[in-house]
Amino acid sequence: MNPSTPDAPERPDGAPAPLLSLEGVTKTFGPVTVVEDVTVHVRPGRVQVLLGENGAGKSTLIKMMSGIYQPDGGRVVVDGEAVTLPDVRAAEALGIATIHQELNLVPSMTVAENISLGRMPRRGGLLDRKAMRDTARRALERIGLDVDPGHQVGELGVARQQLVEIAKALSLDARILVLDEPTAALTRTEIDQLFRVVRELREAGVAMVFISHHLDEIAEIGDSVSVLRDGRLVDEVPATTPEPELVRLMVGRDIADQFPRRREHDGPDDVLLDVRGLTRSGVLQDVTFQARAGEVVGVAGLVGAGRTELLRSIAGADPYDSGTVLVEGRPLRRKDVAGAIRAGVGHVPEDRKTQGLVLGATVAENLGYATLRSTARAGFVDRAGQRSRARTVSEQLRVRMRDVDQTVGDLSGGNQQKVVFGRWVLAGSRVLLLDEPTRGVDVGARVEIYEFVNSVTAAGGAVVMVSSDLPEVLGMSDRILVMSGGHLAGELDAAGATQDQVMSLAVRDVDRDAEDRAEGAES
Amino acid sequence: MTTATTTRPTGRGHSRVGRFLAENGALVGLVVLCVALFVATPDFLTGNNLLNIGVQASTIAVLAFGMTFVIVAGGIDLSVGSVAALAAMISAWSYASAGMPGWLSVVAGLATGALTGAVSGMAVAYGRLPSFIATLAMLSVARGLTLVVSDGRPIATASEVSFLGSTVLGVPVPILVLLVAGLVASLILNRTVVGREMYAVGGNVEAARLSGIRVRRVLVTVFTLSGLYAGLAGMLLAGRLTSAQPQAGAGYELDAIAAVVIGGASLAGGVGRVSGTLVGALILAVIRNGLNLMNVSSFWQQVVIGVVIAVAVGIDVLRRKNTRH
Amino acid sequence: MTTATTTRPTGRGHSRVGRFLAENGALVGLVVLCVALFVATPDFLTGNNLLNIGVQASTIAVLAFGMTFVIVAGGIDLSVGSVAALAAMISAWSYASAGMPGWLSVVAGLATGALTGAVSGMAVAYGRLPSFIATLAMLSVARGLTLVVSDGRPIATASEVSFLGSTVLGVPVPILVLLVAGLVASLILNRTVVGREMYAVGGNVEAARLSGIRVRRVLVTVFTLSGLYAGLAGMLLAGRLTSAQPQAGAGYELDAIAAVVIGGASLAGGVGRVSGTLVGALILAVIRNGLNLMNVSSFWQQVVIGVVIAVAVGIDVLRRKNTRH
Amino acid sequence: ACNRDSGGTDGEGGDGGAADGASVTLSLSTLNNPFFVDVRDGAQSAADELGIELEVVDAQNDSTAEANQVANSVTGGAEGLIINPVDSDAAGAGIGPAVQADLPVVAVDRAVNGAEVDSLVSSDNVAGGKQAADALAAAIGEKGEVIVLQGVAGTSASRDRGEGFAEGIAAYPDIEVVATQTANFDRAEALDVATNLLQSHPDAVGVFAENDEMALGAVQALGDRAGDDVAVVGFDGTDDALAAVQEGTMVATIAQQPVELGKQAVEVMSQVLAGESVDAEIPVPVETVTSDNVADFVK
Ligand SMILES: Nc1ncnc2c1ncn2[C@@H]1O[C@H](COP(=O)(O)OP(=O)(O)OP(=O)(O)O)[C@@H](O)[C@H]1O
Ligand SMILES: Nc1ncnc2c1ncn2[C@@H]1O[C@H](COP(=O)(O)OP(=O)(O)OP(=O)(O)O)[C@@H](O)[C@H]1O
Ligand SMILES: O[C@@H]1[C@H](O)[C@H](O)CO[C@H]1O
Ligand SMILES: [Mg+2]
Ligand SMILES: [Mg+2]
Repeated sequence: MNPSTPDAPERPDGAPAPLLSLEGVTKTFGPVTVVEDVTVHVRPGRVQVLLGENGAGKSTLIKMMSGIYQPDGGRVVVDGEAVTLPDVRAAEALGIATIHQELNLVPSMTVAENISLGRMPRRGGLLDRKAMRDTARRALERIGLDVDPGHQVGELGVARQQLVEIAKALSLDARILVLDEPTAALTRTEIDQLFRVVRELREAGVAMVFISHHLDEIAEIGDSVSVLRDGRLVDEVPATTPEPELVRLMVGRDIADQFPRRREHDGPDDVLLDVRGLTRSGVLQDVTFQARAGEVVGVAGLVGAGRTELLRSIAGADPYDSGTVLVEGRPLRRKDVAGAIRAGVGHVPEDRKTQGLVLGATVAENLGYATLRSTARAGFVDRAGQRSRARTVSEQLRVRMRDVDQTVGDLSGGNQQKVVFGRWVLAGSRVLLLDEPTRGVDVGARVEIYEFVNSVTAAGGAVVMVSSDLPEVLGMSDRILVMSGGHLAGELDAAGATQDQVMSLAVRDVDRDAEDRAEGAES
Repeated sequence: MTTATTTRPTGRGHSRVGRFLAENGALVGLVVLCVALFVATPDFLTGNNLLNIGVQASTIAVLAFGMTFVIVAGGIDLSVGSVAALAAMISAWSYASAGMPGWLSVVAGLATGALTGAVSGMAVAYGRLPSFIATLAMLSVARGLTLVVSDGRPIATASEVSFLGSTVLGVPVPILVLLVAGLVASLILNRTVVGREMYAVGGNVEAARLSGIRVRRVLVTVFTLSGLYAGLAGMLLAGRLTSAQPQAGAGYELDAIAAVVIGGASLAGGVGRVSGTLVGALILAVIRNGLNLMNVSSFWQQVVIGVVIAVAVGIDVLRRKNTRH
Repeated sequence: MTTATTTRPTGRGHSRVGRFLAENGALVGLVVLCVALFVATPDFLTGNNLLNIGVQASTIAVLAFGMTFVIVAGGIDLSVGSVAALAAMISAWSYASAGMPGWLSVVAGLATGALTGAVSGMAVAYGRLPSFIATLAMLSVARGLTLVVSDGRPIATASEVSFLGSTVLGVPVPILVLLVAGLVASLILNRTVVGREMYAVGGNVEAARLSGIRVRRVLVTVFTLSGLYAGLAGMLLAGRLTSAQPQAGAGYELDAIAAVVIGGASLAGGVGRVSGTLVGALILAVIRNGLNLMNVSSFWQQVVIGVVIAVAVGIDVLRRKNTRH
Repeated sequence: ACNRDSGGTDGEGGDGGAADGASVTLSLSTLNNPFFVDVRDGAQSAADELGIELEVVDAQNDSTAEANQVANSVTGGAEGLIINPVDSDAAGAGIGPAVQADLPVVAVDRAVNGAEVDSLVSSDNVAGGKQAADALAAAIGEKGEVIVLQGVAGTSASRDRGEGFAEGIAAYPDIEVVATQTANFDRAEALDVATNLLQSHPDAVGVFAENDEMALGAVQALGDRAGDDVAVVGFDGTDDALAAVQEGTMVATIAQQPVELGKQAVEVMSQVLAGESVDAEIPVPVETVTSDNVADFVK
């Protein structure tokens, strides 16, 4: 396959000469070649999009731009000269800043410190805290994040952490900004804010690389798209290319329907999950809802609305002050994950890396954790059974991996996400609680996950799906609950609901909520 | 440990042998050490001396097997040396002073170990103490109780205990005990549900919890097993000396932890194997044996021991780095 | 540590006092302990005895200050006790045998500490040894060298060193040294860039690296500082006894680590404060002092020390849990 | 100090002439060793007899801990200090607070260097080492290879006994010390070290261990060979060692009289408190115990 990308720095359409180019780069890990002979140019005032399935090699590629990996073949060219980037500092010295796909913050440190990490200001040999706070405040303002720079990062939700990460990269004032799936954890509001900043930077002549699995974002913010498949460059096309065409380039086939929701369950629509008056001081207020057999209940809301807390409370991961959770009519004990699992609840948490997976363990192990005990004989693990079931499930979910003995931490993000899902397939969960289930998952894999959701409801299960991706909520839910400030602000029938309707419910109580928080901080 | 994240074993070996080596890197260090000693002193490679080494490794190895559970689950157990002493002392006391039959005194010793382990485990799991603190406290408490029970004097053990120090058909019993204890530990870690749960808890406690693993129960199990193994090590020590010593096992905790870490486990949790731990314990025993055989001055011995430990682990680190790319 | 993730300090205290307490939880334990001792024995709360406690806490506190750097950065330093002994011995030897002037012998001692620390640091940073192994090796090497240099005998120190054990205007010099060492450590950790980088390396080494922090340089700094502080502690030890002892500081590493952890640091790294460490060291000194004053039998003392350590940390854990909701 | 309130009137007991009710601290280097447990027992029984309140502290072989404990007991109102130094040189500074407070100080088992004490009740470790050399030489016919097991490096007991032994054994030209290794005064360690040394020196005919614990470890290592092929000499005269001498597995132990040491130390302290003058040095003899005289020592 010969990439059709022009290697010439100047293009006939008048595109400016690239600030940074990867020329024919190759990267191997042990026996596997994950990037092969790929050329990408990053030009000032342009947003170069990298598109590809999970594991296509996008992150690997950008890590060669930011000094984390060195190419095994080919070269990195900056300002027309071949360079080596032995470490992150070297890349930063050339004006390259990167927002990595996985969060790279120090949870125990403050927002301000994280933003200045690696280049804290000094005065008279000592740390200049004031300058650091000022830098942070400016960076946060720019991205529109309203948190105290002295706040500990670990206490923020994933979305806010992502924004801190973005603020950090922006504060570098880089010439070349690399963004690896920055929008995966964000809701529309924050995405708008981010894109506003990206446009400003484009005006200012910054060269950018942007990765996202949300195809609509590509046309919105990108200029040109490099499409990768299996580590090779398939084509470079303008960002205005229609979505179906992009999908075809990327997965090598057509995907007819991005949200293939089918409600096929024809049994009785019993209430499977019954949540009554769930309350946790300051987080959840009197949340009551039901999910019936065959139904997907979507939960939308702004960042910090309490959606994650709701799912965690139901799943037994967090305690609550009052309320009841019943599964098939039987109450669950508070804060008892194992009990919830036995009752048929499966929980895909918000962040696979910190809550979903044991990264150092194998795919088979990770798939089997929830069923380890139930399939055991006299306390001994059913090893052969667990492995063959793991194989079946990973095939079913099309997890891309060498074999089930591969370390899960070495899989691409989307494939990791599928492994977390697979755990509940194995457990045969009837009630699935999904928190941002397709964060960082490519279009193809996303459809596979949706099909899995369909099969769960077809078999008479119920799914509660929290997502910040509104098209997903609208496209895959049968019914939508909107949360705001810890309580249910309203309910919509998915058919015919619009993004605007959801948003207006979601922001309805936000002002009041902000006031509450301000009061809380004073007491 | 800060470096742990970068040195996670990859297990990328392709052949079976390659894989075994990749997973038991310290073995290379052990072999290098043995060859060096064989060259340095002919006494080293005699059948008799190899048996000696086995016997001398047995106490630390058994402690380290127990420690492997704890470290795999992400904790640390500083109390093992003291618990070994307490178990031996309670056993000897229950035989000599409380008039228990010999076999029951063995049970009493093992039970003492398991019980103290369980107490540490509960302090960690339910009392939420860092395991370093809980077991440091137990180190002090168990040693104090040993002294209280014994009034600071050795007590002779039952013949059933002394049997553990004897030789049967030319094979020293401590070596048999070591092998059985190692096999059982390996079986628990690799084949049982709770064993796999230990890896999950040590690898990512939050993911383990959200998968329905009862983390606290796993923690209690882990420390109870460590205590039980410490009890067994105590019986070995007492058996070899035919008496329970009040100061027995003092400082052994560092040796036991070292054996586990030399064997490739990470103090960050989630990684570790019984076979590695055995190699670690053998490395320690071989160094000491070799230095004795070579009659290195006892002052310099400590210097050499330190250097050899660093080099043995260093070989492993280097080897891993090289197989990476 | 498995529990570390669940007990991350929240720092949600609202008032200044609340915040201080939230950040120095062990202080509550210390206060409870002091009140209990005051009730139990009137000798406890005399000015003289409080000075005693200060002096007695000084060595462990200084070692623990140095250890705080290492633990904050996610490592552990087992060598501090031995390094203290080596530093004191080199200092005494360079005065007594090599004829160095007294003040220079002090410098020699401190330099010895820093140098051994740097060696451990390089083994960790560049040799990629787990810090447990690198510093366990150094524990052994430094003790061995101490014995070699001294030939196993104590050596008298220079009067400049003995000054460190004396009293000036009614205030014992060790207490002054403790205060200055603590202030400097606190300044480094809170106010310097490298100090904050230590937290970053311990909190998330990958994030630190990706942010362009020179992780290896930070690690070397951290162990060098720990060595320097160990050297200082060695001079204090020698000063108080007017001689460098070959077995000085043996086993102090566990006390120093305990002080840091009691003070609220996590062995997982990224968390820890000098003020907490000081409280931890004082708790240890107060327990021992109190038990002496109350004439508790020395066997039971060890039992009580263990229980008190567990309870002191337990109070902190409980308190944190309660302020959470 | 614990019964101070019930004691009532004896606050100034020091100058009252009678030691009765006086509170005295006994600071021991360690109690993890039967030898010092015996010292304590001897001291305790003498104290009980004389009506002295004896406060026992254990420095766990740490000179600094010892200094701390001395300071604490001075604060706690002790009227006299009996010290068994961890290290003789370090104790000079360590007893500073007691000296400043004008407390009478008696050293037991090991001397205090660099400070004046009222009396030293001790056995002579250097002389004991020489005696051990003689006993061992006699047992092996004054010729052959011998092995030495050292105590904790850097402790005065190990130093002095080692010195005495080396001096003593030098008088026998046909005896060769083929290996000197430490087993840290510990029985278990001695078992391993002796096993290893016997591996590399199969012809060794004698073992000198710097204490009985290590000697018993060596006996264990020798198994049937103990006493028959290889002569083991220990130091201390602990119960277990005396039993071993009786059984013939050890040929000799240099018996200190720990109970006697403790007892005499308290008696001397009581005399000082009563204002009587005492001898600066009170030697408690060390005796070579062999099968000939072991019966006199076994309780
Ligand atoms: N350190 C590594 N060791 C071995 N294999 C690796 C390593 N890092 C990445 N890979 C493999 O390289 C391939 C490309 O990974 P990469 O992270 O670049 O994918 P990606 O395109 O960013 O995917 P995603 O959209 O899921 O983020 C994957 O198959 C992955 O498993
Ligand atoms: N800035 C903040 N400071 C402290 N607590 C906050 C802050 N923002 C949110 N919270 C708490 O977190 C709760 C909900 O967080 P949660 O993560 O469950 O929300 P979410 O809707 O899932 O949003 P996210 O997208 O962040 O996951 C809020 O109700 C609030 O109590
Ligand atoms: O005299 C004692 C004993 O011999 C003991 O075994 C070690 O320390 C010495 O001081
Ligand atoms: Mg990626
Ligand atoms: Mg959420």
